Amino acid sequence: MGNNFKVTGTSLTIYLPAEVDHHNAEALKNDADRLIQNQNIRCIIFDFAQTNFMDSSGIGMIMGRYKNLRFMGGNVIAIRVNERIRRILTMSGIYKVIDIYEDIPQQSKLL
Amino acid sequence: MGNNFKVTGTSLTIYLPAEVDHHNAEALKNDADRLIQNQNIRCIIFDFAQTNFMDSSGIGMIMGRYKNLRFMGGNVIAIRVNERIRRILTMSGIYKVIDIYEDIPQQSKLL
Amino acid sequence: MSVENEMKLEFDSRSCNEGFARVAVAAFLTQMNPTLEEVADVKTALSEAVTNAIIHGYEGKVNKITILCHIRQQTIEIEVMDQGVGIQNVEEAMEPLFTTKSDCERAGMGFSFMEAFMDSLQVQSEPGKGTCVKMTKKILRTENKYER
Amino acid sequence: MSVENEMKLEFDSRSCNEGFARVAVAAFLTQMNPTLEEVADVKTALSEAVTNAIIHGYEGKVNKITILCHIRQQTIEIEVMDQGVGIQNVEEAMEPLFTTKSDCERAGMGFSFMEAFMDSLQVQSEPGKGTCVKMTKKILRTENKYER
Ligand SMILES: Nc1ncnc2c1ncn2[C@@H]1O[C@H](COP(=O)(O)OP(=O)(O)O)[C@@H](O)[C@H]1O
Ligand SMILES: Nc1ncnc2c1ncn2[C@@H]1O[C@H](COP(=O)(O)OP(=O)(O)O)[C@@H](O)[C@H]1O
Repeated sequence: MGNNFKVTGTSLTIYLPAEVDHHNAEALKNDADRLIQNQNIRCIIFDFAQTNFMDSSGIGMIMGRYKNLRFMGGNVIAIRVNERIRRILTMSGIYKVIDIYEDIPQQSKLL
Repeated sequence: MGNNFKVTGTSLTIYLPAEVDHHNAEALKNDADRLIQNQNIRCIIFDFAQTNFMDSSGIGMIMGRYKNLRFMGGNVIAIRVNERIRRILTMSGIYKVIDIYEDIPQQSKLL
Repeated sequence: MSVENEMKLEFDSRSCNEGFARVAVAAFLTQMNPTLEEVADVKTALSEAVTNAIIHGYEGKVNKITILCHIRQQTIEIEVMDQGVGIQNVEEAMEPLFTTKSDCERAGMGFSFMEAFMDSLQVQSEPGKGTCVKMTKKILRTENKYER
Repeated sequence: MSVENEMKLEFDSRSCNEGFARVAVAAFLTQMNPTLEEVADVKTALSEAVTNAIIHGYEGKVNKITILCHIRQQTIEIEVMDQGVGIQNVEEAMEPLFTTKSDCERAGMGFSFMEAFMDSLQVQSEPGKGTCVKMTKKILRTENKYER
Protein backbone atom coordinates (compact mmCIF):
# COMPACT_ATOMS: atom_id res chain seq x y z
CA MET A 1 0.00 0.00 0.00
CA GLY A 2 3.07 2.16 0.49
CA ASN A 3 2.51 5.67 -0.78
CA ASN A 4 -1.26 5.69 -0.63
CA PHE A 5 -1.62 6.21 3.10
CA LYS A 6 -0.14 8.40 5.84
CA VAL A 7 -1.02 8.15 9.51
CA THR A 8 -0.41 11.18 11.77
CA GLY A 9 -1.66 10.59 15.30
CA THR A 10 -5.25 9.51 14.85
CA SER A 11 -5.52 11.07 11.37
CA LEU A 12 -5.32 9.00 8.22
CA THR A 13 -4.57 10.71 4.91
CA ILE A 14 -5.57 8.66 1.88
CA TYR A 15 -3.82 9.77 -1.29
CA LEU A 16 -6.34 8.74 -3.91
CA PRO A 17 -5.11 7.33 -7.23
CA ALA A 18 -5.58 9.03 -10.63
CA GLU A 19 -8.83 7.15 -11.16
CA VAL A 20 -11.19 6.23 -8.36
CA ASP A 21 -13.48 3.58 -9.79
CA HIS A 22 -14.90 0.30 -8.48
CA HIS A 23 -11.62 -1.54 -9.10
CA ASN A 24 -9.41 0.93 -7.29
CA ALA A 25 -11.97 1.69 -4.58
CA GLU A 26 -12.17 -1.99 -3.58
CA ALA A 27 -8.42 -2.22 -3.18
CA LEU A 28 -8.28 1.02 -1.16
CA LYS A 29 -11.16 0.01 1.09
CA ASN A 30 -9.51 -3.12 2.42
CA ASP A 31 -6.20 -1.45 3.19
CA ALA A 32 -7.84 1.64 4.68
CA ASP A 33 -10.13 -0.33 6.97
CA ARG A 34 -7.22 -2.35 8.32
CA LEU A 35 -5.38 0.87 9.20
CA ILE A 36 -8.50 2.48 10.67
CA GLN A 37 -9.00 -0.46 13.02
CA ASN A 38 -5.40 -1.04 14.00
CA GLN A 39 -4.40 2.60 14.44
CA ASN A 40 -7.52 3.90 16.16
CA ILE A 41 -8.12 6.47 13.40
CA ARG A 42 -10.53 9.35 14.18
CA CYS A 43 -10.15 11.51 11.09
CA ILE A 44 -9.81 10.59 7.43
CA ILE A 45 -8.51 13.07 4.88
CA PHE A 46 -9.20 12.06 1.28
CA ASP A 47 -6.52 13.80 -0.78
CA PHE A 48 -7.65 14.19 -4.42
CA ALA A 49 -4.52 15.97 -5.66
CA GLN A 50 -3.70 13.17 -8.11
CA THR A 51 -7.28 12.30 -9.00
CA ASN A 52 -8.91 13.29 -12.27
CA PHE A 53 -11.60 10.63 -12.44
CA MET A 54 -14.16 9.36 -9.95
CA ASP A 55 -17.48 7.63 -10.45
CA SER A 56 -20.24 6.57 -8.05
CA SER A 57 -18.12 3.68 -6.75
CA GLY A 58 -15.84 6.34 -5.28
CA ILE A 59 -18.82 7.99 -3.62
CA GLY A 60 -19.79 4.64 -2.12
CA MET A 61 -16.25 4.12 -0.83
CA ILE A 62 -16.08 7.57 0.83
CA MET A 63 -19.60 7.20 2.24
CA GLY A 64 -18.67 3.81 3.68
CA ARG A 65 -15.61 5.18 5.49
CA TYR A 66 -17.69 8.15 6.68
CA LYS A 67 -20.30 5.84 8.20
CA ASN A 68 -17.71 3.71 9.99
CA LEU A 69 -15.94 6.74 11.46
CA ARG A 70 -19.07 8.69 12.29
CA PHE A 71 -20.16 5.73 14.35
CA MET A 72 -17.10 6.24 16.53
CA GLY A 73 -17.41 10.02 16.59
CA GLY A 74 -14.83 10.68 13.88
CA ASN A 75 -14.60 13.05 10.92
CA VAL A 76 -14.02 12.81 7.20
CA ILE A 77 -12.83 15.61 4.90
CA ALA A 78 -11.82 15.94 1.26
CA ILE A 79 -8.96 18.14 0.06
CA ARG A 80 -7.46 19.34 -3.18
CA VAL A 81 -10.41 18.39 -5.38
CA ASN A 82 -10.47 19.65 -8.96
CA GLU A 83 -13.57 21.04 -10.70
CA ARG A 84 -14.68 17.67 -12.02
CA ILE A 85 -14.37 15.88 -8.69
CA ARG A 86 -16.13 18.77 -6.94
CA ARG A 87 -19.01 18.36 -9.37
CA ILE A 88 -19.23 14.62 -8.68
CA LEU A 89 -19.16 15.24 -4.92
CA THR A 90 -21.84 17.90 -5.26
CA MET A 91 -24.12 15.79 -7.44
CA SER A 92 -23.89 12.92 -5.01
CA GLY A 93 -24.92 15.08 -2.05
CA ILE A 94 -21.94 13.78 -0.08
CA TYR A 95 -20.67 17.36 0.38
CA LYS A 96 -23.47 17.75 2.93
CA VAL A 97 -21.70 15.46 5.38
CA ILE A 98 -18.08 15.83 4.28
CA ASP A 99 -16.27 19.16 4.22
CA ILE A 100 -14.14 20.09 1.24
CA TYR A 101 -10.99 22.13 1.88
CA GLU A 102 -8.42 23.63 -0.44
CA ASP A 103 -5.68 21.98 1.57
CA ILE A 104 -5.24 20.35 4.97
CA PRO A 105 -6.81 22.82 7.46
CA GLN A 106 -3.88 23.53 9.80
CA GLN A 107 -5.67 24.97 12.82
CA SER A 108 -8.65 22.76 12.54
CA LYS A 109 -9.94 20.97 15.56
CA LEU A 110 -10.54 18.07 13.21
CA LEU A 111 -6.92 17.11 13.10
CA MET B 1 -3.28 22.86 -42.96
CA GLY B 2 -2.36 25.97 -40.97
CA ASN B 3 0.26 25.17 -38.37
CA ASN B 4 1.70 22.06 -39.98
CA PHE B 5 3.77 23.78 -42.66
CA LYS B 6 6.14 26.71 -42.95
CA VAL B 7 7.73 27.86 -46.20
CA THR B 8 10.98 29.91 -46.05
CA GLY B 9 12.34 30.64 -49.49
CA THR B 10 12.55 27.27 -51.16
CA SER B 11 12.55 25.38 -47.85
CA LEU B 12 9.49 23.66 -46.48
CA THR B 13 9.33 22.72 -42.80
CA ILE B 14 6.75 20.06 -42.01
CA TYR B 15 5.79 20.00 -38.34
CA LEU B 16 4.77 16.39 -37.91
CA PRO B 17 1.82 15.52 -35.68
CA ALA B 18 2.06 13.53 -32.42
CA GLU B 19 1.45 10.30 -34.29
CA VAL B 20 2.64 9.67 -37.81
CA ASP B 21 0.67 6.69 -39.05
CA HIS B 22 -1.05 5.82 -42.33
CA HIS B 23 -4.04 8.03 -41.53
CA ASN B 24 -2.04 11.15 -40.71
CA ALA B 25 0.59 10.49 -43.36
CA GLU B 26 -2.02 10.43 -46.13
CA ALA B 27 -3.40 13.79 -45.08
CA LEU B 28 0.08 15.31 -44.82
CA LYS B 29 1.17 13.96 -48.19
CA ASN B 30 -1.52 15.70 -50.19
CA ASP B 31 -1.00 19.09 -48.58
CA ALA B 32 2.78 18.83 -48.71
CA ASP B 33 2.87 17.88 -52.39
CA ARG B 34 0.67 20.81 -53.31
CA LEU B 35 3.06 23.20 -51.54
CA ILE B 36 6.13 21.52 -53.04
CA GLN B 37 4.79 22.00 -56.55
CA ASN B 38 3.40 25.49 -56.16
CA GLN B 39 6.28 27.00 -54.17
CA ASN B 40 9.19 25.41 -56.00
CA ILE B 41 10.45 23.74 -52.83
CA ARG B 42 14.06 22.43 -52.84
CA CYS B 43 14.50 21.36 -49.25
CA ILE B 44 12.13 19.62 -46.83
CA ILE B 45 12.72 19.66 -43.08
CA PHE B 46 10.69 17.08 -41.19
CA ASP B 47 10.35 18.45 -37.67
CA PHE B 48 9.63 15.64 -35.18
CA ALA B 49 9.49 17.85 -32.06
CA GLN B 50 5.85 16.92 -31.39
CA THR B 51 6.08 13.33 -32.59
CA ASN B 52 6.19 10.36 -30.24
CA PHE B 53 4.87 7.69 -32.59
CA MET B 54 5.71 6.68 -36.15
CA ASP B 55 5.26 3.42 -37.99
CA SER B 56 6.33 2.24 -41.46
CA SER B 57 3.65 4.39 -43.12
CA GLY B 58 5.63 7.39 -41.91
CA ILE B 59 8.77 5.93 -43.47
CA GLY B 60 6.90 5.51 -46.77
CA MET B 61 5.71 9.11 -46.60
CA ILE B 62 9.22 10.54 -45.96
CA MET B 63 10.74 8.26 -48.60
CA GLY B 64 8.12 9.41 -51.11
CA ARG B 65 8.89 13.10 -50.54
CA TYR B 66 12.62 12.31 -50.70
CA LYS B 67 12.24 10.65 -54.09
CA ASN B 68 10.22 13.53 -55.52
CA LEU B 69 12.71 16.14 -54.33
CA ARG B 70 15.83 14.18 -55.15
CA PHE B 71 14.56 13.99 -58.71
CA MET B 72 14.76 17.80 -58.87
CA GLY B 73 18.09 17.97 -57.03
CA GLY B 74 16.63 18.79 -53.63
CA ASN B 75 17.35 17.70 -50.05
CA VAL B 76 15.44 16.20 -47.16
CA ILE B 77 16.44 16.31 -43.48
CA ALA B 78 14.89 15.28 -40.17
CA ILE B 79 15.23 17.33 -36.99
CA ARG B 80 14.40 17.03 -33.30
CA VAL B 81 13.79 13.27 -33.32
CA ASN B 82 13.43 11.49 -29.99
CA GLU B 83 15.02 8.14 -29.17
CA ARG B 84 12.06 6.11 -30.41
CA ILE B 85 11.79 7.91 -33.73
CA ARG B 86 15.54 7.68 -34.22
CA ARG B 87 15.28 3.92 -33.75
CA ILE B 88 12.48 3.69 -36.33
CA LEU B 89 14.48 5.79 -38.81
CA THR B 90 17.55 3.64 -38.20
CA MET B 91 15.74 0.34 -38.58
CA SER B 92 14.21 1.48 -41.84
CA GLY B 93 17.58 2.40 -43.33
CA ILE B 94 16.21 5.81 -44.30
CA TYR B 95 18.95 7.54 -42.26
CA LYS B 96 21.31 6.55 -45.08
CA VAL B 97 19.73 9.08 -47.43
CA ILE B 98 18.29 11.59 -44.99
CA ASP B 99 20.40 13.47 -42.45
CA ILE B 100 19.23 13.80 -38.89
CA TYR B 101 20.05 17.04 -37.04
CA GLU B 102 19.45 18.16 -33.48
CA ASP B 103 17.88 21.34 -34.77
CA ILE B 104 17.73 23.31 -38.02
CA PRO B 105 21.37 23.58 -39.19
CA GLN B 106 21.82 27.35 -39.39
CA GLN B 107 24.90 27.62 -41.62
CA SER B 108 24.04 24.70 -43.78
CA LYS B 109 24.19 25.02 -47.52
CA LEU B 110 21.06 22.90 -47.52
CA LEU B 111 18.87 25.80 -46.52
CA MET C 1 -14.03 12.73 -38.71
CA SER C 2 -16.21 10.13 -40.36
CA VAL C 3 -19.90 10.99 -40.14
CA GLU C 4 -20.45 7.34 -39.37
CA ASN C 5 -18.23 4.92 -37.50
CA GLU C 6 -18.71 1.86 -35.37
CA MET C 7 -16.83 -0.34 -32.94
CA LYS C 8 -17.58 -3.29 -30.73
CA LEU C 9 -15.60 -4.26 -27.68
CA GLU C 10 -15.97 -7.53 -25.83
CA PHE C 11 -14.08 -8.25 -22.62
CA ASP C 12 -14.05 -10.24 -19.40
CA SER C 13 -16.13 -8.90 -16.51
CA ARG C 14 -13.06 -8.31 -14.35
CA SER C 15 -12.81 -5.07 -12.42
CA CYS C 16 -9.32 -4.50 -13.82
CA ASN C 17 -10.99 -3.98 -17.23
CA GLU C 18 -13.07 -0.99 -16.08
CA GLY C 19 -10.26 1.47 -16.76
CA PHE C 20 -9.41 -0.22 -20.04
CA ALA C 21 -13.03 0.09 -21.24
CA ARG C 22 -13.08 3.80 -20.38
CA VAL C 23 -9.88 4.50 -22.29
CA ALA C 24 -11.02 2.51 -25.33
CA VAL C 25 -14.34 4.35 -25.57
CA ALA C 26 -12.69 7.72 -24.91
CA ALA C 27 -10.20 6.99 -27.71
CA PHE C 28 -13.03 6.14 -30.09
CA LEU C 29 -14.81 9.35 -29.07
CA THR C 30 -11.75 11.47 -29.82
CA GLN C 31 -12.48 11.54 -33.56
CA MET C 32 -15.54 13.67 -32.73
CA ASN C 33 -13.18 16.22 -31.21
CA PRO C 34 -15.02 16.44 -27.89
CA THR C 35 -14.22 18.84 -25.06
CA LEU C 36 -12.44 17.43 -21.99
CA GLU C 37 -15.73 17.86 -20.16
CA GLU C 38 -17.60 15.77 -22.72
CA VAL C 39 -14.95 13.03 -22.55
CA ALA C 40 -15.21 12.98 -18.75
CA ASP C 41 -19.01 12.78 -18.97
CA VAL C 42 -18.91 9.79 -21.31
CA LYS C 43 -16.20 8.04 -19.28
CA THR C 44 -18.21 8.43 -16.08
CA ALA C 45 -21.45 7.14 -17.61
CA LEU C 46 -19.62 4.23 -19.25
CA SER C 47 -17.85 3.38 -16.01
CA GLU C 48 -21.19 3.16 -14.20
CA ALA C 49 -22.68 0.83 -16.81
CA VAL C 50 -19.62 -1.45 -16.96
CA THR C 51 -19.31 -1.59 -13.17
CA ASN C 52 -22.99 -2.52 -12.91
CA ALA C 53 -22.53 -5.37 -15.39
CA ILE C 54 -19.60 -6.68 -13.32
CA ILE C 55 -21.14 -6.28 -9.86
CA HIS C 56 -24.85 -6.72 -10.42
CA GLY C 57 -25.15 -8.47 -13.80
CA TYR C 58 -22.53 -11.17 -13.25
CA GLU C 59 -22.25 -10.77 -9.46
CA GLY C 60 -18.48 -11.00 -9.64
CA LYS C 61 -18.32 -14.08 -11.87
CA VAL C 62 -16.18 -13.82 -15.01
CA ASN C 63 -18.23 -13.61 -18.20
CA LYS C 64 -18.36 -11.37 -21.28
CA ILE C 65 -19.38 -7.72 -21.38
CA THR C 66 -20.04 -6.14 -24.77
CA ILE C 67 -19.79 -2.45 -25.57
CA LEU C 68 -21.15 -1.19 -28.86
CA CYS C 69 -20.32 2.35 -29.95
CA HIS C 70 -21.86 4.04 -32.93
CA ILE C 71 -21.08 7.52 -34.17
CA ARG C 72 -23.70 9.11 -36.36
CA GLN C 73 -23.06 12.72 -37.32
CA GLN C 74 -22.57 14.55 -34.02
CA THR C 75 -24.03 11.88 -31.75
CA ILE C 76 -22.37 8.96 -30.03
CA GLU C 77 -24.52 6.01 -29.04
CA ILE C 78 -23.12 3.57 -26.50
CA GLU C 79 -24.64 0.23 -25.58
CA VAL C 80 -23.32 -1.82 -22.66
CA MET C 81 -24.61 -5.38 -22.56
CA ASP C 82 -24.33 -8.34 -20.22
CA GLN C 83 -25.99 -11.76 -20.15
CA GLY C 84 -26.27 -11.67 -16.39
CA VAL C 85 -29.08 -11.90 -13.85
CA GLY C 86 -31.10 -9.00 -15.28
CA ILE C 87 -33.29 -6.50 -13.43
CA GLN C 88 -36.73 -7.35 -12.02
CA ASN C 89 -38.06 -3.81 -11.90
CA VAL C 90 -36.18 -1.39 -14.13
CA GLU C 91 -38.15 1.68 -13.06
CA GLU C 92 -37.36 1.08 -9.41
CA ALA C 93 -33.70 0.28 -10.18
CA MET C 94 -33.32 3.63 -11.91
CA GLU C 95 -34.50 5.64 -8.91
CA PRO C 96 -31.78 7.72 -7.27
CA LEU C 97 -30.17 6.00 -4.27
CA PHE C 98 -31.87 2.69 -5.01
CA THR C 99 -29.48 -0.22 -4.69
CA THR C 100 -29.76 -3.93 -4.07
CA LYS C 101 -26.17 -4.07 -2.85
CA SER C 102 -25.98 -1.57 0.01
CA ASP C 103 -23.88 -4.16 1.88
CA CYS C 104 -21.22 -3.65 -0.82
CA GLU C 105 -21.30 0.11 -0.18
CA ARG C 106 -23.01 0.88 -3.47
CA ALA C 107 -24.26 4.46 -3.51
CA GLY C 108 -27.26 3.71 -5.72
CA MET C 109 -26.22 6.53 -8.03
CA GLY C 110 -25.07 4.67 -11.13
CA PHE C 111 -28.17 5.27 -13.22
CA SER C 112 -28.48 8.84 -11.91
CA PHE C 113 -24.94 9.59 -13.08
CA MET C 114 -25.61 8.01 -16.49
CA GLU C 115 -28.72 10.18 -16.86
CA ALA C 116 -26.93 13.30 -15.67
CA PHE C 117 -23.92 12.95 -17.97
CA MET C 118 -25.59 11.67 -21.14
CA ASP C 119 -28.44 13.08 -23.22
CA SER C 120 -30.54 9.94 -23.19
CA LEU C 121 -30.62 6.65 -21.31
CA GLN C 122 -32.61 3.50 -22.04
CA VAL C 123 -32.44 0.32 -20.01
CA GLN C 124 -33.68 -3.00 -21.34
CA SER C 125 -33.50 -5.99 -19.08
CA GLU C 126 -34.96 -9.42 -18.64
CA PRO C 127 -34.45 -11.38 -15.41
CA GLY C 128 -32.21 -14.36 -16.08
CA LYS C 129 -31.33 -13.10 -19.58
CA GLY C 130 -29.31 -9.96 -19.05
CA THR C 131 -29.28 -6.21 -19.36
CA CYS C 132 -28.66 -3.69 -22.12
CA VAL C 133 -28.03 -0.05 -21.27
CA LYS C 134 -28.20 2.31 -24.24
CA MET C 135 -26.99 5.90 -23.89
CA THR C 136 -26.53 8.73 -26.36
CA LYS C 137 -24.76 12.05 -26.21
CA LYS C 138 -24.43 14.82 -28.74
CA ILE C 139 -20.88 16.11 -29.11
CA LEU C 140 -20.85 19.73 -30.10
CA ARG C 141 -17.43 20.51 -31.48
CA THR C 142 -16.05 19.98 -34.96
CA GLU C 143 -13.15 18.50 -36.84
CA ASN C 144 -9.49 19.26 -36.26
CA LYS C 145 -7.15 18.22 -39.02
CA TYR C 146 -4.27 15.80 -38.29
CA GLU C 147 -5.55 15.34 -34.76
CA ARG C 148 -7.59 12.59 -33.32
CA MET D 1 -3.00 -7.93 -12.70
CA SER D 2 -5.01 -10.95 -13.71
CA VAL D 3 -2.86 -13.82 -14.90
CA GLU D 4 -5.42 -14.31 -17.63
CA ASN D 5 -7.53 -11.73 -19.42
CA GLU D 6 -9.08 -11.37 -22.83
CA MET D 7 -10.64 -8.75 -25.06
CA LYS D 8 -11.98 -8.57 -28.58
CA LEU D 9 -12.29 -5.40 -30.58
CA GLU D 10 -14.18 -5.09 -33.85
CA PHE D 11 -14.20 -1.89 -35.88
CA ASP D 12 -14.61 -0.39 -39.35
CA SER D 13 -11.57 -0.49 -41.63
CA ARG D 14 -11.31 3.30 -41.73
CA SER D 15 -7.90 4.89 -41.38
CA CYS D 16 -9.25 7.17 -38.63
CA ASN D 17 -9.57 4.03 -36.46
CA GLU D 18 -5.85 3.22 -36.56
CA GLY D 19 -5.06 5.51 -33.65
CA PHE D 20 -8.09 4.30 -31.73
CA ALA D 21 -7.00 0.66 -32.10
CA ARG D 22 -3.52 1.49 -30.82
CA VAL D 23 -4.85 3.27 -27.75
CA ALA D 24 -7.32 0.47 -26.97
CA VAL D 25 -4.65 -2.25 -27.15
CA ALA D 26 -2.17 -0.12 -25.19
CA ALA D 27 -4.81 0.42 -22.49
CA PHE D 28 -5.42 -3.32 -22.28
CA LEU D 29 -1.68 -3.91 -22.07
CA THR D 30 -1.31 -1.47 -19.16
CA GLN D 31 -2.46 -4.03 -16.61
CA MET D 32 0.77 -5.95 -17.33
CA ASN D 33 2.67 -2.88 -16.17
CA PRO D 34 4.83 -2.65 -19.30
CA THR D 35 7.69 -0.21 -19.82
CA LEU D 36 7.08 2.74 -22.17
CA GLU D 37 9.36 0.98 -24.62
CA GLU D 38 7.26 -2.18 -24.54
CA VAL D 39 4.08 -0.17 -25.07
CA ALA D 40 5.64 1.60 -28.05
CA ASP D 41 6.76 -1.74 -29.50
CA VAL D 42 3.28 -3.23 -29.28
CA LYS D 43 1.63 -0.07 -30.65
CA THR D 44 3.96 -0.05 -33.63
CA ALA D 45 3.43 -3.73 -34.46
CA LEU D 46 -0.33 -3.38 -34.04
CA SER D 47 -0.40 -0.28 -36.21
CA GLU D 48 1.36 -2.18 -39.01
CA ALA D 49 -1.11 -5.07 -38.88
CA VAL D 50 -4.20 -2.83 -38.76
CA THR D 51 -2.92 -0.59 -41.55
CA ASN D 52 -2.27 -3.66 -43.69
CA ALA D 53 -5.83 -4.90 -43.16
CA ILE D 54 -7.16 -1.49 -44.23
CA ILE D 55 -4.89 -0.91 -47.24
CA HIS D 56 -4.13 -4.40 -48.53
CA GLY D 57 -6.85 -6.62 -47.04
CA TYR D 58 -9.85 -4.43 -47.82
CA GLU D 59 -8.11 -2.16 -50.35
CA GLY D 60 -9.75 0.91 -48.84
CA LYS D 61 -13.28 -0.48 -48.71
CA VAL D 62 -15.09 -0.31 -45.37
CA ASN D 63 -15.43 -3.67 -43.68
CA LYS D 64 -14.72 -5.16 -40.25
CA ILE D 65 -11.33 -5.66 -38.65
CA THR D 66 -11.11 -7.81 -35.53
CA ILE D 67 -8.41 -7.60 -32.89
CA LEU D 68 -8.16 -10.33 -30.28
CA CYS D 69 -5.92 -9.81 -27.27
CA HIS D 70 -5.13 -12.48 -24.77
CA ILE D 71 -2.98 -12.09 -21.68
CA ARG D 72 -1.56 -15.29 -20.24
CA GLN D 73 0.88 -14.83 -17.38
CA GLN D 74 3.53 -12.45 -18.68
CA THR D 75 2.73 -12.78 -22.37
CA ILE D 76 0.35 -10.81 -24.54
CA GLU D 77 -0.95 -12.45 -27.70
CA ILE D 78 -2.51 -10.22 -30.34
CA GLU D 79 -4.41 -11.39 -33.39
CA VAL D 80 -5.44 -8.98 -36.14
CA MET D 81 -7.93 -10.41 -38.61
CA ASP D 82 -9.58 -9.29 -41.81
CA GLN D 83 -11.85 -11.03 -44.31
CA GLY D 84 -10.17 -9.30 -47.22
CA VAL D 85 -8.33 -10.37 -50.37
CA GLY D 86 -5.72 -12.49 -48.56
CA ILE D 87 -2.08 -13.06 -49.48
CA GLN D 88 -0.99 -15.31 -52.37
CA ASN D 89 2.53 -15.95 -51.11
CA VAL D 90 3.00 -15.29 -47.41
CA GLU D 91 6.72 -16.03 -47.38
CA GLU D 92 7.39 -13.51 -50.13
CA ALA D 93 5.07 -10.93 -48.52
CA MET D 94 7.07 -11.13 -45.30
CA GLU D 95 10.38 -10.34 -46.97
CA PRO D 96 11.80 -6.93 -46.01
CA LEU D 97 10.96 -4.20 -48.53
CA PHE D 98 8.51 -6.40 -50.42
CA THR D 99 5.32 -4.54 -51.23
CA THR D 100 2.53 -4.88 -53.78
CA LYS D 101 1.59 -1.23 -53.35
CA SER D 102 4.76 0.73 -54.09
CA ASP D 103 2.58 3.19 -56.02
CA CYS D 104 0.96 4.08 -52.68
CA GLU D 105 4.42 4.75 -51.20
CA ARG D 106 4.36 1.67 -49.01
CA ALA D 107 7.81 1.00 -47.59
CA GLY D 108 7.39 -2.79 -47.49
CA MET D 109 8.47 -2.79 -43.86
CA GLY D 110 5.24 -3.65 -42.09
CA PHE D 111 6.04 -7.30 -41.42
CA SER D 112 9.69 -6.46 -40.64
CA PHE D 113 8.56 -4.01 -37.95
CA MET D 114 6.12 -6.56 -36.51
CA GLU D 115 8.92 -9.12 -36.32
CA ALA D 116 11.38 -6.63 -34.84
CA PHE D 117 9.09 -5.34 -32.11
CA MET D 118 7.35 -8.55 -31.07
CA ASP D 119 8.74 -11.89 -29.89
CA SER D 120 6.87 -14.01 -32.40
CA LEU D 121 4.87 -13.47 -35.59
CA GLN D 122 2.65 -15.89 -37.47
CA VAL D 123 0.72 -15.03 -40.63
CA GLN D 124 -2.15 -17.16 -41.86
CA SER D 125 -3.83 -16.14 -45.07
CA GLU D 126 -6.02 -17.55 -47.80
CA PRO D 127 -6.56 -15.65 -51.05
CA GLY D 128 -10.15 -14.44 -51.21
CA LYS D 129 -10.80 -15.40 -47.60
CA GLY D 130 -8.69 -13.05 -45.51
CA THR D 131 -5.65 -12.76 -43.29
CA CYS D 132 -4.86 -13.40 -39.64
CA VAL D 133 -1.68 -12.02 -38.10
CA LYS D 134 -0.82 -13.46 -34.70
CA MET D 135 1.91 -11.85 -32.60
CA THR D 136 3.12 -12.42 -29.06
CA LYS D 137 5.33 -10.48 -26.72
CA LYS D 138 6.55 -11.22 -23.24
CA ILE D 139 6.19 -8.27 -20.86
CA LEU D 140 8.83 -8.36 -18.20
CA ARG D 141 7.70 -6.10 -15.40
CA THR D 142 5.39 -6.85 -12.52
CA GLU D 143 2.34 -5.55 -10.75
CA ASN D 144 1.88 -2.07 -9.35
CA LYS D 145 -0.96 -1.67 -6.91
CA TYR D 146 -3.72 0.91 -7.57
CA GLU D 147 -2.26 1.68 -10.94
CA ARG D 148 -3.23 0.46 -14.32
N1 LIG E 1 -26.33 -4.74 -15.37
C1 LIG E 1 -27.15 -4.97 -14.32
N2 LIG E 1 -27.60 -6.22 -14.05
C2 LIG E 1 -28.42 -6.46 -13.02
N3 LIG E 1 -28.86 -5.52 -12.18
C3 LIG E 1 -28.48 -4.24 -12.38
C4 LIG E 1 -27.61 -3.91 -13.46
N4 LIG E 1 -27.39 -2.57 -13.42
C5 LIG E 1 -28.10 -2.10 -12.37
N5 LIG E 1 -28.76 -3.09 -11.74
C6 LIG E 1 -29.65 -2.96 -10.55
O1 LIG E 1 -30.04 -1.60 -10.42
C7 LIG E 1 -29.68 -1.10 -9.13
C8 LIG E 1 -29.33 0.37 -9.20
O2 LIG E 1 -28.16 0.57 -9.98
P1 LIG E 1 -27.29 1.86 -9.79
O3 LIG E 1 -28.17 3.07 -9.90
O4 LIG E 1 -26.16 1.79 -10.74
O5 LIG E 1 -26.76 1.80 -8.30
P2 LIG E 1 -25.67 0.83 -7.61
O6 LIG E 1 -24.82 0.22 -8.68
O7 LIG E 1 -24.90 1.72 -6.73
O8 LIG E 1 -26.45 -0.22 -6.88
C9 LIG E 1 -28.54 -2.00 -8.69
O9 LIG E 1 -28.41 -2.02 -7.29
C10 LIG E 1 -28.97 -3.35 -9.26
O10 LIG E 1 -29.92 -3.97 -8.44
N1 LIG F 1 -3.91 -8.03 -44.36
C1 LIG F 1 -3.38 -8.21 -45.59
N2 LIG F 1 -4.18 -8.57 -46.62
C2 LIG F 1 -3.67 -8.75 -47.86
N3 LIG F 1 -2.37 -8.57 -48.17
C3 LIG F 1 -1.52 -8.20 -47.18
C4 LIG F 1 -1.98 -8.01 -45.86
N4 LIG F 1 -0.92 -7.66 -45.10
C5 LIG F 1 0.15 -7.65 -45.92
N5 LIG F 1 -0.19 -7.97 -47.19
C6 LIG F 1 0.72 -8.10 -48.35
O1 LIG F 1 2.05 -8.20 -47.86
C7 LIG F 1 2.84 -7.16 -48.43
C8 LIG F 1 3.94 -6.73 -47.48
O2 LIG F 1 3.38 -6.14 -46.32
P1 LIG F 1 4.24 -5.15 -45.44
O3 LIG F 1 5.52 -5.82 -45.07
O4 LIG F 1 3.37 -4.70 -44.32
O5 LIG F 1 4.58 -3.93 -46.39
P2 LIG F 1 3.64 -2.77 -46.97
O6 LIG F 1 2.38 -2.67 -46.16
O7 LIG F 1 4.46 -1.55 -46.86
O8 LIG F 1 3.34 -3.15 -48.39
C9 LIG F 1 1.88 -6.08 -48.80
O9 LIG F 1 2.36 -5.22 -49.81
C10 LIG F 1 0.66 -6.88 -49.25
O10 LIG F 1 0.80 -7.34 -50.59
